[in-house]
Amino acid sequence: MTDDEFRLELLHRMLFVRAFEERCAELYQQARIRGFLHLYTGEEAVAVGVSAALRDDDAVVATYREHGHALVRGVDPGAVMAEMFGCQEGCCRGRGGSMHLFDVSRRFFGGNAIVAGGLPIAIGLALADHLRHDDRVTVAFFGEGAVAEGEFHECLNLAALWKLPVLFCCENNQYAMGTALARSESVTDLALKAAGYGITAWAVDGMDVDAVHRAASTAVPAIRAGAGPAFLECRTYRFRAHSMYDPELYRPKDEVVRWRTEHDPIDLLTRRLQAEGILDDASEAALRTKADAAVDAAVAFAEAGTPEPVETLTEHVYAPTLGGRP
Amino acid sequence: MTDDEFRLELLHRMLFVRAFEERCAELYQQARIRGFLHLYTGEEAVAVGVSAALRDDDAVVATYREHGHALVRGVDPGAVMAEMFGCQEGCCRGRGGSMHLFDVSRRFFGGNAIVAGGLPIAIGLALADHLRHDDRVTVAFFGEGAVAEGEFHECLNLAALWKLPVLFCCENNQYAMGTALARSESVTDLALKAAGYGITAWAVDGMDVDAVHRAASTAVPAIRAGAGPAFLECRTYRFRAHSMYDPELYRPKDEVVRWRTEHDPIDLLTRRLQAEGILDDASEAALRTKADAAVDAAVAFAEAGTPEPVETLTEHVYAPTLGGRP
Amino acid sequence: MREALRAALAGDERVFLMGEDVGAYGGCFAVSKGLLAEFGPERVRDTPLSESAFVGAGIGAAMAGLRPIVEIMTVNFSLLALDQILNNAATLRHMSGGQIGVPLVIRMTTGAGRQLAAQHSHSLEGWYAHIPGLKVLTPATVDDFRWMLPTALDDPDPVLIFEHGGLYGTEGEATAVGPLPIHTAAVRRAGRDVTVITYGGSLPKVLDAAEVLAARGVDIEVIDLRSLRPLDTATLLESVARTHRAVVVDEGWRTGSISAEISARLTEGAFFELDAPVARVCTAEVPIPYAKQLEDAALPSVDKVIAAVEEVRRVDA
Amino acid sequence: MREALRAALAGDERVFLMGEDVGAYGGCFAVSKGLLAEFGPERVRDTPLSESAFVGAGIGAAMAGLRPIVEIMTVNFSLLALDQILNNAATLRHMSGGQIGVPLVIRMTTGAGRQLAAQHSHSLEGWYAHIPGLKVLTPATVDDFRWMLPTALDDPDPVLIFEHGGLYGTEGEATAVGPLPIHTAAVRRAGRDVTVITYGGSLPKVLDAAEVLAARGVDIEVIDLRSLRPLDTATLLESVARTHRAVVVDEGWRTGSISAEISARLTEGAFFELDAPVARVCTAEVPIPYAKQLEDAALPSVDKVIAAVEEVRRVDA
Ligand SMILES: Cc1ncc(C[n+]2csc(CCOP(=O)(O)OP(=O)(O)O)c2C)c(N)n1
Ligand SMILES: Cc1ncc(C[n+]2csc(CCOP(=O)(O)OP(=O)(O)O)c2C)c(N)n1
Ligand SMILES: [Mg+2]
Ligand SMILES: [Mg+2]
Repeated sequence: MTDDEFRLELLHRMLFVRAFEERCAELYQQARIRGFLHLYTGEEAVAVGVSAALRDDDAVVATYREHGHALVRGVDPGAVMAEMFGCQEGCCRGRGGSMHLFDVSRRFFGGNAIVAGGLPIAIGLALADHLRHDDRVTVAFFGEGAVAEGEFHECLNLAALWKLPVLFCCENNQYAMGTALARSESVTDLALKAAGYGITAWAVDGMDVDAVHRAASTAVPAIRAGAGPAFLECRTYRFRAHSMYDPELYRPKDEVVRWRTEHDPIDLLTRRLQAEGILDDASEAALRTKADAAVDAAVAFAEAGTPEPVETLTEHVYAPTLGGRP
Repeated sequence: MTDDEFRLELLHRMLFVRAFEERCAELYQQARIRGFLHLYTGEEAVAVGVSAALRDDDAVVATYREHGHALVRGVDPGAVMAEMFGCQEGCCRGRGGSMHLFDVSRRFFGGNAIVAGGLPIAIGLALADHLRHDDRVTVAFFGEGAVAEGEFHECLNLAALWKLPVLFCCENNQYAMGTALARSESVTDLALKAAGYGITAWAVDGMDVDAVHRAASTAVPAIRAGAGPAFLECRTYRFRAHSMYDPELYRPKDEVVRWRTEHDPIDLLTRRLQAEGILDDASEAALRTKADAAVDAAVAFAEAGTPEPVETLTEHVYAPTLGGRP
Repeated sequence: MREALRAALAGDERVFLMGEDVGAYGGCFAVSKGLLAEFGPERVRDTPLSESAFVGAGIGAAMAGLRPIVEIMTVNFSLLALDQILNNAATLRHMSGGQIGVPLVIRMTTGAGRQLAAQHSHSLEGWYAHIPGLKVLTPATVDDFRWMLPTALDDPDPVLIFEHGGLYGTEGEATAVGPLPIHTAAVRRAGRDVTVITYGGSLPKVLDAAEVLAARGVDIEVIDLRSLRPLDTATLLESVARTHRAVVVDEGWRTGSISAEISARLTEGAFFELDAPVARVCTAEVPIPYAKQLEDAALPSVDKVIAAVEEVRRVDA
Repeated sequence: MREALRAALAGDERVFLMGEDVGAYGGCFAVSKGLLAEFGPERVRDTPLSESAFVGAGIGAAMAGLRPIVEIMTVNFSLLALDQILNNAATLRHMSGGQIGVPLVIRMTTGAGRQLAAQHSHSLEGWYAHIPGLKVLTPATVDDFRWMLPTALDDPDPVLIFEHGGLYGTEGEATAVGPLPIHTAAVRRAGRDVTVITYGGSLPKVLDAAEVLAARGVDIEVIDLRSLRPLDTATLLESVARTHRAVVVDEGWRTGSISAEISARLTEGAFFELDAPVARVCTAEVPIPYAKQLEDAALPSVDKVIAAVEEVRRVDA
């Protein structure tokens, strides 16, 4: 892939994630998707930029706002949608839903709905690679809200102490539900926290996929080479409510409008690629059509799915082996 | 009290704590004291130096290694000893034992045996003062092992964010049970952790009671005046085993000998006061005798105590009020 | 609940509310909407995501004489604060030989039924009821949502209030006009044939089942436990002495649920009164699945309650 | 236990041991003494005081195909890791639709009886048995200490092993010569008159009581549960069908203890076989006090077991 093709692919992935999320919002209104739904709209550049720096055998751990991460990691979009429809064709047979997408074949390890709860798992995946002398990297995505959790600190320390191959990718979208960062951290420069553990840290514009990808492309190979963990703060913004229940009382409407109009990661890359002569209107339209078509296909796949049968309720609690009587 | 008298009093307190602890060790051998027993021998300068900077209405929260803190805080030595004898004259009626000394009248709030578990309580005591606009300070003592616990970080952040009147006093005796600091923290300069929260931090020689007292005397009034929390690392060493069960496989014998002979906080102050002409042999002997006599009195008080009656077992689980049927 | 919180804050200076997003966000279920504006950020205190620290801070503040209401957004996150709850809140009075009280109220949402999947659907109130030193309340009616809180705040010991997420939508005005006792179970429907014991989110299901059963000529007595610790065993025994049959309905996983404790107590206290073994309707022993059909199959339902009642009526001693 | 650990490390490269002071210190109860020298610091891995992170790391490493043995020094500190255990270890297989297994073994010391007071004397194994997705073992004999571990390590799901602190001093050689099943209860003493069900640290007390009772002509059957989850109900029912009377002895607090679950199951499964209600001998509902006389009074004892057996024999249906 040429560099130009690569960047067009980044754009396409962002368009696809955006289209997928917007469709999810519609399906939620129609009550086809239920439970909690946390959309990634506005933050696409983070997952897209970081993931593009990974190898297929690297591992990813994410949060409940993880559709984008799953999709760009290559989890089948139809299986993701079918999951949210509660179908047996879902990537987790309907048991996980929006917040708990998994695909071991893509080394995508969730989908964790406890804030900071995925971090120890990432540490463990990396510890396994370290013990087996595998040169794989594990990326843990988490929101800036997680930084206040004790677990975050325990994990940074463990990773640094044991020189584990982990990239801590903080998606600083400035709010944890309704809590602005300055109301949850005494020091809002998150890279300083990493420094307290001797971990190399970068802060990048998380709306600029090129910048995110550049930073990740610096960090990941170093981690792979044995330099120990790194910390990447991506400054971003969520364009939508925290979840579908949120009346957004905590931030001014015009702040959202400003971010949407001035800092949209898709607009930014589109304009840049146009300016660089890599993208024209026709090819942009083609990319959008392709993204929409992929979402249509995912929805069609899910629509055609079969609800996971009630008879399977007690399956997958324990492995079916060993003749154990649970 | 003149300055000289004050420093003689510091010496006396250290002697008293030392004598108390050594007697505890004997009583443990005789099975008069049971359970876990963690002695403070070697670390006396920390509790003595910090406590001397406090007002009577300030609050103290400590760990399971807290006899010294309780004693210098003014908890009755007889009641402490009786507690370890399981007597009704004990400061906690025999329910707490060595690890859980409390005396509300001295605002001594334990005695906490979960590493880092006392820190949130200290935050809460300070929050209460903050909400009531009381200019009291809460001191939380904890070992350097606690720094790895997530709770430590949550508490530093909360205290800094809310500008609470807390002094975090880290007793860095270099080992957490058998784990040397460098094997538990990726960055062993603990003051850096505090900086990550914007908390003012000092590191002092915890074997030098003058230095500890000076640092605390700077920190405490600032906290009292509303400057927010401070962090004081006292570098010290425990002369004895972690608890009475510890075979001490993890540190060389001569390391212990070196600390005992070269860095004993009592020797240090004794020599300094002698050099300054404040202490002569006779007055030193008098102080030691006084300390021993106080310990004798405490033991005698405990010996004369009555075992807490078995009939009271279910008391003090709930308050006896409200006519609730538990 | 909002009214209860407002009254508590207005009525006692020592009361303050603390938790994640209780202020600017208005509370996860809009429970504390408007309180920030009324009482200010010191007394309606948003916290960072630090469950252990802020629950522990509530303990410390209570020790110092304040009356904190700490909100843990949902029971699912309370595990992060469990050390503080079990090792501090529940033990301090005892360890200190009675010197220290912890007059703390901890509120949290509990329960399943909204397709929130395995990590967000726990029903652990019965589990918390295992811990000496705590009190565990489970309001199920508008009156209890409104009037248990002041009693809990008056209590000198830590009180945990578990509010079932499915009940926030309950319509209706409180009929009680003052603080309600928190140590007694309530008979929500008198009946002759079978005693059905439940609490919290399962109460509406049991009352619905009672209607269906009544139409079939089966008259069940419905007892709302209200408090899981202490458990008002006397009220249960009194009822079973009349009906001779009992079913316990709760949303916890079956093994080790509070229904096991109730079954054991009824056996201990009314063995010779019982005409059939005490039956349990609990949640299937699976992490709660997301898909609606699976979640419905996992949880207690009106049909399962009816079936259990019919079953205990079939057995005869 | 040390022999079990050494054999596990020697026999399978995927196995490693991780926890606080398992290495340089030699283990809190000298359990892992010598293993560091033999297997090195990568596989006998000392951790900082970060229970949540290192237990979670064990989960992650297990997901990746290793076979970690994580030691939480004592159950008392496991509360700090409970979120990882309940929300991750126990749910991952289910949430992922069966894609992920967590073949993790977590060992911890449990129990009271050594005057360690309220924060260091918990018996929470029965509480953990409430959680679907986990298995909970409670070895009580030399054989089980030696030979449950390999079976647990072979298990594709998370297994918690609770080792009672009072049992480390047990003398004797293992008589078994290979891995033992972990899902079955064992009859430790056959008897006719009353079934006494127990596990872990209470087993020696019950066996002592059996001697005293035998001298009085009362012949009790002693069942060692060995596993609290799954519970081998079949073995219990089979015994009760012969004796018609049962006593459950466990060191948990009475309300909500595993003995409540056993009582409920026996009632459900053997109601018409029982000549007396199932009795429970549990720990008093107090935080465990330090003083010896108080702690002794709080815990199950030989005398209390004897009294409970005599009591169930007095009752008659
Ligand atoms: C331990 C825990 N506490 C509280 C919650 C409820 N909650 C869900 S998301 C969220 C905000 C998290 O914010 P952040 O980490 O910044 O991620 P974002 O949602 O902004 O992507 C909260 C409080 C939770 N899921 N887990
Ligand atoms: C949460 C927790 N984990 C483990 C323990 C067991 N433990 C007791 S003391 C201790 C070492 C603590 O070291 P440090 O904080 O440095 O204090 P020190 O004993 O050196 O004074 C450990 C691991 C505990 N009490 N609490
Ligand atoms: Mg955020
Ligand atoms: Mg130390």
